[in-house]
Parts: sequence; structure tokens; C-alpha cells
Amino acid sequence: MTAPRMALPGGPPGAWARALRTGLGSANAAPVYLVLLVIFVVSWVIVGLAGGSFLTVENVTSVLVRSVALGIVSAGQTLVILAGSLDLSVAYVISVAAVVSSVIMNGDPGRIVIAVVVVLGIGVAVGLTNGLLVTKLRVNPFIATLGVALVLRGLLNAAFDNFAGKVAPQFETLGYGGIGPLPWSVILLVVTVLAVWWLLRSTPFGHHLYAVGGGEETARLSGVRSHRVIIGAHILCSLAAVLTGLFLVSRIRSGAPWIGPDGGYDLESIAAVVVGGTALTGGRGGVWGTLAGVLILAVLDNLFNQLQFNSFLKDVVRGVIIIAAVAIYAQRQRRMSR
Amino acid sequence: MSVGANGAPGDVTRAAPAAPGDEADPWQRRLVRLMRGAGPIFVVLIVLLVLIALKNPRFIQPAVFLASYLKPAAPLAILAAGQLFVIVSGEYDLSVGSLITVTVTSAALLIHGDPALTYPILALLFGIGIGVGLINGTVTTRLHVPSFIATLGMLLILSGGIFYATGGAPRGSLPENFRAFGRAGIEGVPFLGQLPYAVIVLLVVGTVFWLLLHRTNFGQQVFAVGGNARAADLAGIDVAAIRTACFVLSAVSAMIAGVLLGGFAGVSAQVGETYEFQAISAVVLGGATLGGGRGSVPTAIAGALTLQALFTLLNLFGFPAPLRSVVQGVIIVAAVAYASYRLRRSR
Amino acid sequence: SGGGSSPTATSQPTVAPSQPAASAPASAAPSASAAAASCEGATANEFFDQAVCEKQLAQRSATPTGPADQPWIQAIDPVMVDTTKYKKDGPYKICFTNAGVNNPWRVVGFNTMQHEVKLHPEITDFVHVDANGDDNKQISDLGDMVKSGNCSAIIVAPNSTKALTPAVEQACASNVPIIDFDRGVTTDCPVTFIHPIGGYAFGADAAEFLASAVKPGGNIIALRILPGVDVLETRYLAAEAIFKQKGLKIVKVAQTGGDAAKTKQIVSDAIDEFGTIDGVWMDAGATSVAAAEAFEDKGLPVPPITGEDQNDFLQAWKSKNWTADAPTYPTYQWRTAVIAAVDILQGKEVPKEWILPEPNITKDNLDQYISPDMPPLFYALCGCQKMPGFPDDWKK
Amino acid sequence: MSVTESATASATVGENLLEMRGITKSFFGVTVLDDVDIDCRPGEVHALLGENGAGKSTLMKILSGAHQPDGGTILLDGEEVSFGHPRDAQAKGVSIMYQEFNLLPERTVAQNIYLGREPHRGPIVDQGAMERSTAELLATLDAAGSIRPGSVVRNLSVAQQQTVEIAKALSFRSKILVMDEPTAALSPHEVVSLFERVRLLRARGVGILYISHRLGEIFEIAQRVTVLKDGRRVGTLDVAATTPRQLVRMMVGRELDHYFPPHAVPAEIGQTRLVVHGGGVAGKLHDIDLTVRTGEIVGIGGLAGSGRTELAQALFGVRPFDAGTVELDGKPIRIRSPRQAVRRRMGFVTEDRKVEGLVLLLSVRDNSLLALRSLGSWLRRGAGGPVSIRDLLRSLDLRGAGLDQEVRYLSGGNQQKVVLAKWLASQAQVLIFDEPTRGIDVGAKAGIHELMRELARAGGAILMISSELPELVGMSDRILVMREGAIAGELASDASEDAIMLLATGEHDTVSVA
Ligand SMILES: Nc1ncnc2c1ncn2[C@@H]1O[C@H](COP(=O)(O)OP(=O)(O)OP(=O)(O)O)[C@@H](O)[C@H]1O
Ligand SMILES: Nc1ncnc2c1ncn2[C@@H]1O[C@H](COP(=O)(O)OP(=O)(O)OP(=O)(O)O)[C@@H](O)[C@H]1O
Ligand SMILES: [Mg+2]
Ligand SMILES: [Mg+2]
Repeated sequence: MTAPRMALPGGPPGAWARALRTGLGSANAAPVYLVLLVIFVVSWVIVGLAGGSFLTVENVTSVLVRSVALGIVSAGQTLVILAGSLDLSVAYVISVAAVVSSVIMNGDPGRIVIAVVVVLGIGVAVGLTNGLLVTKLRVNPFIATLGVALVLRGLLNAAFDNFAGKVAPQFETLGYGGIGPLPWSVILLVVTVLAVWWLLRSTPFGHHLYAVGGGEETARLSGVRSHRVIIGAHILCSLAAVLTGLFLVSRIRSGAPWIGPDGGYDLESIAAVVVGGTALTGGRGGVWGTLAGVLILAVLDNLFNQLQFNSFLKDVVRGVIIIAAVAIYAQRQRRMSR
Repeated sequence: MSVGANGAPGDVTRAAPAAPGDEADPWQRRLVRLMRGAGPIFVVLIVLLVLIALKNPRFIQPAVFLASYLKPAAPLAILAAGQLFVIVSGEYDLSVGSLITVTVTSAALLIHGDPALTYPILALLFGIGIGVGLINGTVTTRLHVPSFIATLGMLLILSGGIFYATGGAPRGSLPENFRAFGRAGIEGVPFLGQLPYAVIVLLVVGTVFWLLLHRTNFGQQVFAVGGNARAADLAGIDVAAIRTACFVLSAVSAMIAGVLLGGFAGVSAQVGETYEFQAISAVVLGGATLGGGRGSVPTAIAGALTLQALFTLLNLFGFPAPLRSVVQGVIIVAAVAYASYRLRRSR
Repeated sequence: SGGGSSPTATSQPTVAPSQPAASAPASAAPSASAAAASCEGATANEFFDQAVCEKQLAQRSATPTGPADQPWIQAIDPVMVDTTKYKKDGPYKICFTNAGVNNPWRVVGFNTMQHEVKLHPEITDFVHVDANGDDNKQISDLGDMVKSGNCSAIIVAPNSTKALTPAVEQACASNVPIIDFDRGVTTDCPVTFIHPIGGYAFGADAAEFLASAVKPGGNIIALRILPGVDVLETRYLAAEAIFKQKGLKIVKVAQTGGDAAKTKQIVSDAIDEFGTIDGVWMDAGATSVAAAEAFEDKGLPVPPITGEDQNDFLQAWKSKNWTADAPTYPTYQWRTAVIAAVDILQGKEVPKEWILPEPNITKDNLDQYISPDMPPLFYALCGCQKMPGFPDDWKK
Repeated sequence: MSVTESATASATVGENLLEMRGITKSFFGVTVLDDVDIDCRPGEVHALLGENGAGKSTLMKILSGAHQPDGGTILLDGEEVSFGHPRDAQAKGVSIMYQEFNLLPERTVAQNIYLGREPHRGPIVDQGAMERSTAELLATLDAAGSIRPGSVVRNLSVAQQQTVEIAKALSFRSKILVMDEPTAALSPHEVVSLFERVRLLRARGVGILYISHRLGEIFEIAQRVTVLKDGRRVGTLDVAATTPRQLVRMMVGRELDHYFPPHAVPAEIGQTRLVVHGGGVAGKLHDIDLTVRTGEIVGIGGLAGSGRTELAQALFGVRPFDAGTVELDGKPIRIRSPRQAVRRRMGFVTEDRKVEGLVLLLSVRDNSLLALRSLGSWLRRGAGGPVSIRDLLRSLDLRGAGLDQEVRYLSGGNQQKVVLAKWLASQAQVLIFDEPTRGIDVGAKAGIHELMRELARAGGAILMISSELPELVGMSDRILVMREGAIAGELASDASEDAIMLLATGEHDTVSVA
């Protein structure tokens, strides 16, 4: 039964996988990192042969920076999916955060704080709405968050149809500045992931999240207030989307209502989470896996750029990788449940 | 896909059931259940149509109604009817939008304006559709990839693939005999004037799908699989085959919708955009349950027609385009919340 | 995703001089002469700039410098800048960060650009990175090009105005010559910014044509892709002003999202609602044919309608003998970007703002722009007709 | 209906830790609790006795806040309380050990035990403390050796999971502790250490409500016993002042004799139908040898977790045998999926109707036709079939439900009859029953027993898994007893219940009666 843990080439023996798993606190994180490793090495070789540079500081930072936006929102998405829900509204929350913050700041450094506070407030409100729809009104999360997405989209486009406002120059350092070679944005990503990891691993909320996702009734009978947990997860997810929005607006200087949807952050974040080995049914997985999922997509991005691969072909490869990864986890999960 | 808070059988939204213990004959009971379970959407639809007629009396002239309302509504209605099978069987199909785009763009690419090629290529397209459905079904049922992810991946593969093939923008063109399906109609029909082919196609597909889902063994097994896959499996039902068949039907409906849309307005790269969500919204408006086991073809089609009527109305009242999505969002959430409330009250 | 509101999903901003300076045989341009037109009475919203509007309308009749048979190297009122500090010996590696090749206009343009590159033996390496219509990705793409440090020159086709500005500023700081074309950025640090005259001119051309073709007081429906994209807003602002001046009634303004089906639906509904529509104004030509079909399918004659130099529109116009007009936004500017890059690297001076002329296609010069054997989504003003590999490479 | 014996030992109010008065509850219109009273004193073990489906678990779930009563009051220490959420009950010092497993398979033992009340320093869960106290708890149950606090529950055996449940219940240190069939899956020495714990808790003044089908246990540790029948309280007695026989009469409402239909006479038993040689499922079953002949009912007994359901699942192709051979009517066959089994005219009445037997959303008709339709072609028109479902259900005496009634509104007994109808309609010849009368009221129970016997007489071959010893003895023509995934032995129809328990546990055990 411990036989071949992975259907992947170069998969190390169970012991290593187990070590990884305990280290990463997620039954499925191990294979994800192996997938990442394989893709990384393969890309390295290919780019090397193509005479490009892959393992340079510039390139690695570039890959990391490309992971920031999707990484942060996916970290939030991980929470709702672990709770057995999902969130299709993140793309528009991102846009709202970007536009509103840039409008409030309007170039004035003095208003950075208030802008950030306000958009975080909006995040809480949206998350709360999603959570209440899902728990109290028992609306299927797919429909609930899709509906909220449509509403946000409408309000957003009705109020802002173009670049709005302007961020304070200092705020741009979030998007472009850094300590030495290490960009602030990457630090923000790492901090977010660490925070979510800590939350899941060390706080009662995190434990309850896994419990509710793994079996809401069981959790309820054990005294967990499952609705509060689900609502909390949705709030945190929206907050993560807000952070992404802030990061993006710090890069584009002025809020653009299309920034979220154009990035496809709603479906992409869900894809990243499941590629990261978190079960769409909830209760199983973790944020490190998600980070790996995001990095996998970013490394591919980088590879395709360097080879000047047709960007449409990239979508095809992404599709295949997403399905393949999840298929592998599914087989593995079935083996373990026997 | 598990739906978290809604995972428990008790929580998923359903139409209200007939009251226990009441001993009416089946057909009466069926009628009662249809009225109770599916009534609301028809009421909403009629109200919307009346509002439109009030604002624009021309709307109720048969010719105008057919040409300006039913004809353009047909693709979404057909798509919803197909998606319904997948939803009732307890899955999702997010790949239909890109499949529509693939239909239109590849038809233009391959036919290249040559009328002689229309029918061979149509055949080929349906082949592709069935193939896509089979793959969606197999990946979901045999590789145990949640259909949400399987069809999301398929979405990326299809849209990426077709644009890779065409180099970014549609190429070629659609000859008139292809476009006729979505554009032309039977002329000189008494009081109707022109009877659009699209409407005929909708009637045919609607009837066939209705028979399939509500009048055959297969249909009953779809409900069983969606209602409780484990029980269905233990009763000897070939769950994988049933679900796969549903994905095929959904894909085929997408191909048909694609042919109509391509015919209606010609080649366009965005033609399929957001149709997957429109279709699911329509199905849900029609009272179907995400998670499976509930739904009906007539109400799903009514759901699609309702969306179409809604857009026509908002457009008529010069509603700012953005606010339409607000209305749509509120309506689908309200519909599901209402159904879910009625379900719990019915206990 | 659930569908966004990005301008990148749309066709391109365009402008056109009514006097196709040389590219067309002297032709009776819209009867309303440019001189008569003005921007008086336009809605003064965040996008409107009276001065710029007037300037653009005037530029339509300006005579550009340069060879008449090569409009892509012509320029209107050029102010040349010295580029000797960028002079370097070949071979050159030209890097191009592209918003995307996600619509027919960009496909034709990029295709043309690649052939232009082939015409320059000194360009040994041409790097193209596609941003898939995502501002943030393009920012990273541009950043990587600068960091890699081995681009002789960088060509930028921004995904949206403004968003790329910070990244472009950083790129400028690296002393690699930056060439910006198509959409602008809100900094003048690029060595040159190549673009057509502007949205006001495009909108005005189309509007003046309708003014001349539609009886006063007639019903006009104005179809726009989506609101808020500055380069599209200006088109509408100018048109609106002119309709006011000429006493035409805009009975409906609708957003088509650039989708043919939606366009056709909207027009069809409008016909039902208002009985008669006397003219159709489009802010981009991609869906003009669909709009016309709405009339045909109701058995009505197609009223005066405007479009763009997309082949399907031109062919339908000719074969069905419509009353129509096609302002253009020439894809040949994709050639100009490469030419400018090489000039800069060779130290030749280039216009700081390289304003390209554009023919306005009217019934009189229609024939010379129609290419019957080209695909429907081919853009006539690619300036590629004499390039090696034409027409096959533009058909495949 | 049933005589209510004078509740002799009812305590005077005040000294009661807990009082539940006039509790009423119904599910989908089916009344499962009707005006039930029960109380519990400090330091007392109050046993709750009743047939399957009598309402014991439901009553306790109401006490624990899992269900809300339709009527009645709950008093703790004389003050009225109402529990909207299990958390409220916990806060008031009521903890419960549920009958069905309530553990999260993906989480560790410690995480499960402290779920909802993780020890934490500030915002941080104190994993160390959690695992230490878990280890201590397990030690008190002599399980420290076999179960680690950090091991994932999925990997534990059923008995180990049962132990974890107990540890969880004990960890609450509450005033009232409910134990719903805690020993169902335990071996005798585990039971002994459990009872030690219970006595310690009594000494600490904890009030314990104890549910078990094993009368022996009740006489061993309980002071008082309340008997439920069909959702009503029959009476409350001092254990010292009663006898097993009296309790059984109160539970069943009649003497146990002439309750089951007569066994098969040799003449009725025909040729061999189903044979398994050395059947095995990795990690679950091994060396399974069994034979079923037409006309006979073969019973399978054993403790929960002994592998009976797995055996049924293996036979029916749910998780097929990976070792051994299976013969049907003399021909060797391989059944890899339920579909193949159904096509061979086999039927499987599963342990859990709601999850495995029925599509709750569908009508009685559609559920009855489920198996038949799976055999028919896809395009055949829905209803009907060779048998008339209407007649079939009439013959099953399905009361109070039209054909188009959704099955989720039926009582447990009627639901089970629909499951039977499903297999009768498909004309299944070899039938496997897993706990056929679990949670079914006495009347319906007798009806189902009659049907099983008729099926056998009509030439069916029947395999019946049951945890109810009387049912096992009363229905089976032969009894196979399973232990740890293997068949421990075979007994004749007249075997005593002690003999069965002895085989099931592999050692001597307290006598158990239903
Ligand atoms: N959640 C529920 N929904 C519907 N019916 C239920 C539910 N829970 C229990 N029932 C029904 O209520 C009745 C009593 O069930 P309960 O579990 O209380 O019986 P019990 O006395 O515990 O039986 P057992 O000895 O088998 O545990 C049964 O008929 C059962 O089917
Ligand atoms: N396929 C399965 N998946 C999950 N749980 C299962 C499965 N099969 C059996 N179980 C549960 O695991 C426990 C052990 O089942 P098993 O068949 O090993 O024991 P058993 O002798 O049938 O005990 P029971 O009295 O519960 O039927 C039982 O609670 C059973 O319901
Ligand atoms: Mg019980
Ligand atoms: Mg069992």
C-alpha cells in the first residue's frame, strides 16, 4: 500500500515524502513539491539548452514576483476550499480594492493608511456577505459567490469605467521596491503564506476549518460553530483578494477596474489551490501546496516566455497540467483510503 | 464537487415536494408538483414578458417575438437544456463556453466560406463535440478529477487550442448555408411570418432532451445518480457511463448552440464568452439543484428564456449595461436562496 | 474569467485624415469638409480635451512628410529628436513586449511586424513576449527585458494606457531606447511614441459621413464597444458633438462588448423599438457587418453605416452596395515601430511623437482597398501588400 | 399501547442532576419520541434500553443539543436549559459519546479528541499539551500502547476508533456523560477497563446515561434502567429489583417465543447456490469459506468491525475479493462491480439505507425500479417492468405512502420495505441483508422477517448479517460467526447466544440478550 506513492518520474521513496508531508502539514503537499521540482528541473534544462538563463537571481526573482498576485489570492482561496466552500468573487474584489484604494489615495501619501483600511473594510463586508449567503441562506457557494461577483462587477463598472485615482508614489515601492534583490512584494507573499500556514496549523480556527471541511456535522456535534468558521474563512479569503488588489494597484499606479478579471484570478486561484493538492471537497490540503501550485504555473509562464512559446499553447499545457496533477492526487487518495 | 455548507443532503436547494400522505393519482400529483416545484420561474418569465410588451407593444407581434426574442434566446436555452443533464447527474460543465467558440471558429477555419463543405464539417464538429464530452466524462468518472476542475482544464485546452490553430483571431468565414441555421427561417408561415430555424431547432432539441430526461430509463438513472451515486452504484447502475453520457449531451448542446450563434452573427472570437456561467445560472433559475438529483428540462429552458427576457427588458429601459450584471447576480442568488428556504420549510 | 471590462478585448482605437494625404488618389472626402467641423458642444467629461480635439480634426487635412506611397513612414507635423546617444553597431536584438495577439487587428499587425523585421538583416534577434492582455504580466515582461540587459531596443505596445507607465519609466532609466506605439503611456520618456492622429478624428470622420448621408433629424444608433476606454471615448465625444451640430438624433447608445451576436441583438431591438433607424455609427468596425445584418434579416434596407478597414465590411459594402464609410486605424503602424527602432539604433533622428496619417475609406476609393482574395478579418491598411510573402503569409 | 409498569424508583426532584420531561420529537412527520421522561442522579449509571429504533439515540442527541426537541423540557440541577448547539450542552457539562463514529478520518487522535476546545496559549493551540493529555487519557484506557495521539484516525481499526470515542467523551470531565453503545466494538478486556473508568467517574459524582443492547452489562454497572419502546417510555426500574426477562418483555412487548417465522425444514433447502473458497480482501478479510443454498437463510454474526460488512461488500463487488474463488450455481465467477452482481441476479440490502440503499429525493416508484432499470436498455420508457410495482408494494404491505411519495418522508420500516421492493422487482435470487432491521419498529420488523423467510421458501438464497443475537438465532438456518476478518466458526440454528458471543470475541463474555 505504501508502494509507489507517486506516478511521477524521479519520485523519491515514501520516507522522504513522509518527511516532506510532516514538514508541510499537508498529506498532499509532498507530491505537489515533486511536481514543482520536476517542472523546475525540466525547465532549467530546456532553457539551458535554448541558451537562456534560468537559475539566475534575476530570473528567480522574476518568477517569484510573477507569483505574488496569484499567490496571495490563492492563499485566501485555500482557506475557503479547505472549509468545503469556494469563492468566485475574488477577481472583482481585487478590482474593487485596486480602484477604491487608488481613488482614496489620489497620490497623497498621507492617505495610504486610510485607503488600506477602507479597502480592508470592503473585503470584510464582501467576505461576510459570501459567508452569510453560504451558511445562513444555504445558497450553494458556487452560485452565492458567482452572484456576488456579478453584483460587484456591475457596481464597479457603473462607478468606474477607466483608470481611477492615483496611488501615492511611496506606495509604488510595494510593487517595485525591495531590500537588495528581494522585492517587497515577494516578502508580502511569503508573509501571507506563513500567516495562513500558522493560522491553519496553530490556531483553534485553523483546526476547526479542517474539521468543518472534513465533516461539518461531526464538527458541529463536537461543539464547533461551523457557520462562524465558514464565514471567517470567506472573510479571510476576501481580505487576501484585497491584498492582491493593493499589490496590483501599486504596480499599475492607478486603479483599473479590469485588473482582476483580466488576470483571471477567480478560476486561476481555484486551479492553483487544487493543483496544490487541496481537495475541492474540503478538509484536506494546505497552503504550502497552494504556494507550490502557484509556483508551478509561474515557472511554466517563465519557461514559455523564455522560449517565446505561443501564449495560446501555454493555456493548453496549463489545462493538461491542472487535470493531470489532480488526477494523480485522486488516484493517490483512493489508494490511501483503502 | 462538494459544496461545503451545502454538502449535506438536507442543505442543497430543491423544489418543494408534494405533501406526504396525499393520495392523488400520479398525473395529478405530477401536475401539482410541477406547479409547486417549477411554477415560480414560469410566473417570473410571464411577468417579464408582459413588462416588455407594455414598454414596447411591437414585441408581442408574433414575427417580432420570434425574430427578436426567441431566435436569439435559442442558443442559451439549448445550452441550458444540455447543462441540465450534467447538473442533475451531480456534476458541472464549465467547458461549454469555449466549446461554442471552438465550434464557430473552427467551422469558419475549416469551411472557409465554401458551401459544399458545410455538411461534412458539421458532421466533423459534432464528432469533436462528442469527443470533448467523452473526455470530460472519462476524466471525471475514471480519473476521479472533480468535474469542476476537469472541465475547467478542458476550457483552457479548448480555447488555447483553437486560438493556437487560428493564430489568435478567427480566420476563414461561414457560408450562407451554414449561417442559415441561426439566421434564416421558413418564410411565409401564417401569422408568424418567418419561422426561424433556430426556434425549430430549440423545439426539437427541447423535446428530445425532455423525452430523454423525463421519459426514459436513462433519464431516471440520471436522477438516481445525481440523487445518490452510491445507492445508484449499489443498485447496478453504471454511474460512470450515465455521467459520461450527460457530459456528451452537454457538449453536443454546446455544439448546436455554437452553430446557431455562428449563424446568427457570424465569426467572432468572443462568441462563447461567459456562456458556461449563463447556462448554469439558467439551470439554477429553473430550480435545478447544484449537487444533483433535481431539475427539469422545461424549467431549465424557462430559466434561459427568463435571463434573455431580463436582458431585453433592461436594455429596453436603457438600464446602464453594468447594472444588468447586478440584477442578474441578485436574481440567481435570490432564486437559490428561495428554493433552499422552501425546501427547509417543507420539512 | 467571468468576463472583464478590458479595453484589450476590443478592437483598436483609430483615427483617420479625411484627406488620405497621398495613399489615395485625390478623392472626394466626406462632403462636410474638415474645416467646417469643430468640437463645439461635446460633453465635457473627464475624457474630453477641447484643444486636442480641435488639433486632431485639423490634422486630418495636414499634409504629412515622407513618401506618399509609404504612409507608414510618413509623419504629421513631426518634431525630430536626436538619437545619436543610442547609436550602436549591429547586429541588433530587438525586444517587443506585446499586449497580446488576441484580436484580428493585432494578428494582422503582428504578422506585418514580423515581416518588417525580416527586411532588416541587421536585426539578428527579435524577441516577442505576449502579455495575454494582462497589465501585470506585461509589467513583469517589460521588467525582465530590462533586467536581461541584452536588448538593443525595446518596443512596447501597452495593454492599457497608464498601467505600464511606471514600468516604462524604469525601462527608460536603463538607457535602452524605448519605442512606444499604439496606446500611449503617461510619460514622454520613450524615444518616440508612434500613433495615429487620435480618436476624435476617427469619430468625426464617421459622424461627418452620416451627417452628409442621413436626412436632418434622422435617428442614429451609436454602437460602442465599452465605456471608459479613453481611446474609444474620444471617438464618441467627437461624433456626439458633430451630430449635435448637424441636427441628427442619437436615439440609442449601446455597448456591444465587441461581440457580433450582442451587436446584432441590440440593433434588432432598436429597430423594433424606434421603427426606423436612419444611420448606424460604430466606434470600431469589427461588428459593423453584424449590425447591418440586423436590418437585412428584417428585410429592411441597410441605412448609412460606418465601419473600419476590415475586409469583410469592405466586401459586403461593395457587393451589397451600401452607403458606408470606413475610418481606419492602420495596422501599418506595426511596421513603423520596427523601422523607428532601427533608425534610433543607427542614430538617425526620429519624430518625438510620430503621428501617422490614415486614409478614410469612402465609396470613391473603396475599390483600391478591397482585396477580394483575402480573409474576412484582414485589415486593408496593413501596408503589407508589397512585402515579400504577401498575400499567402496573411492568409494562412 | 404497551403496559407502563409503575416507575417505582423515580427520584424526588432536587437530588436529580438531570431531568428530561415530556420530550417529543419527530422526523419528516414520523414520531420517534413521544412524551418521554428520564432523569439521572449524581454518581448514578442510568441505563437506557430499547429495541433498535426505539429512540434511545435520538433522546440522547436531544440532550446533547444535536437535535432540538419538538416539545418537552430539560432541567440541569433543577434549572431549565435549552441547547441550541452541542456547544451549549458541553458548556453546561453534558458530554456524549455517539453511537455512530464521530471522528474526522483525516485528523489525528489528539485533534479529534480536543476538537472544538483545543487547549491554547493565547491564540496558539498548545499541540504539546494536547498530545500529552491525550496520551494520559489513552493510558487510563490501557490503549496508550496501541494508539498514538499523533496518528491519523483513518489508519485506526474500528475498535481503536471506538476507544478514541471513549477517550473523547471522558476528556470532557463533565457532570453528565452519555454513552451510546460504547462497547459495541470492544473486546471483553477493553470492556473491563472501560467499566473501571465508569466506576471512577461515579465516585466523582458524574451522572452517566448508558445505552447498550447487552443486558449483562446493564446488570453489571447500572443502578436504574429506563426502557423505551417505539418512542415511548415503558418504565423505569431499579436494576436490583428486576430481571433480564422482565426487561426483555418490556422492550419487546411480548414473549420472545413464537416471534420469528419457523426455520427452514430440510426439504425446503435445495442445491448449492453460492460458494466462496479462501476469499480475502487485503487488510480486511482472509480465508473466507462459505456456502449458501437455495431456501436457506445463513446468518453472519460478530462484533462491529469484525468484517461482516466488508464480506458483504466483497461478495457484491463493492470492494471485490482479491484472493480466493467464488462460484455461483457451480460456475466460477468474478464479480468486480455491483453492476455485475446485479446482472447475476444478486441483491444487497445494505447496513445504511439512507446512504447506500435509497435515493431519498426520488419517489417510492423510482426507488423500487432502481435495480430493474439498471438492467433495462437506456431508451426503454421509464416506468413499469415485468412486475407491477403497485402489486409488489401492496404485497409488502407498504402503508401510508403513494407510489409518488418521496421516500425521505417514509418511516424507517417502510423505507426498508422499498429497498426490498427494489430487489424483488429485479427478481434477485441471491440476497445479502446487512442489519436488515436496524432502526425498524417491531411490527415492521416482524413483517420483514416474514418476507425474508418467504423469499427463502420461494427458492432464494439468503445471507443475513446481524448484530442482534435474537434475530440471528431466530432467523438463521445456519450461523457463521466472524472475528477479525475471518470466519471464526459455524453454529446450528439452535445455537445459544453465549456460544455466538464466545466465537465472536474468542473468549468468554457476559451473556447478552437483545
Ligand atoms: N436524523 C434522522 N432523520 C430521520 N429519522 C431518524 C433520524 N435519526 C433517527 N431517525 C429515526 O428515528 C428512530 C429512532 O432512531 P434511534 O437512532 O433513536 O433509535 P435507537 O433506539 O438508537 O436504535 P439503535 O438501538 O439501533 O441505536 C429510527 O426509526 C430512526 O430511523
Ligand atoms: N466501505 C466502507 N467505507 C467506510 N466505512 C465502512 C465501509 N465498510 C464498512 N464500514 C464501516 O466500518 C465499520 C466496520 O465495518 P465492518 O464491516 O468491518 O464491521 P462489521 O462487522 O460490518 O460491523 P458493523 O456492525 O458496523 O456492520 C462499520 O461501522 C462499517 O459501517
Ligand atoms: Mg442508537
Ligand atoms: Mg457492518
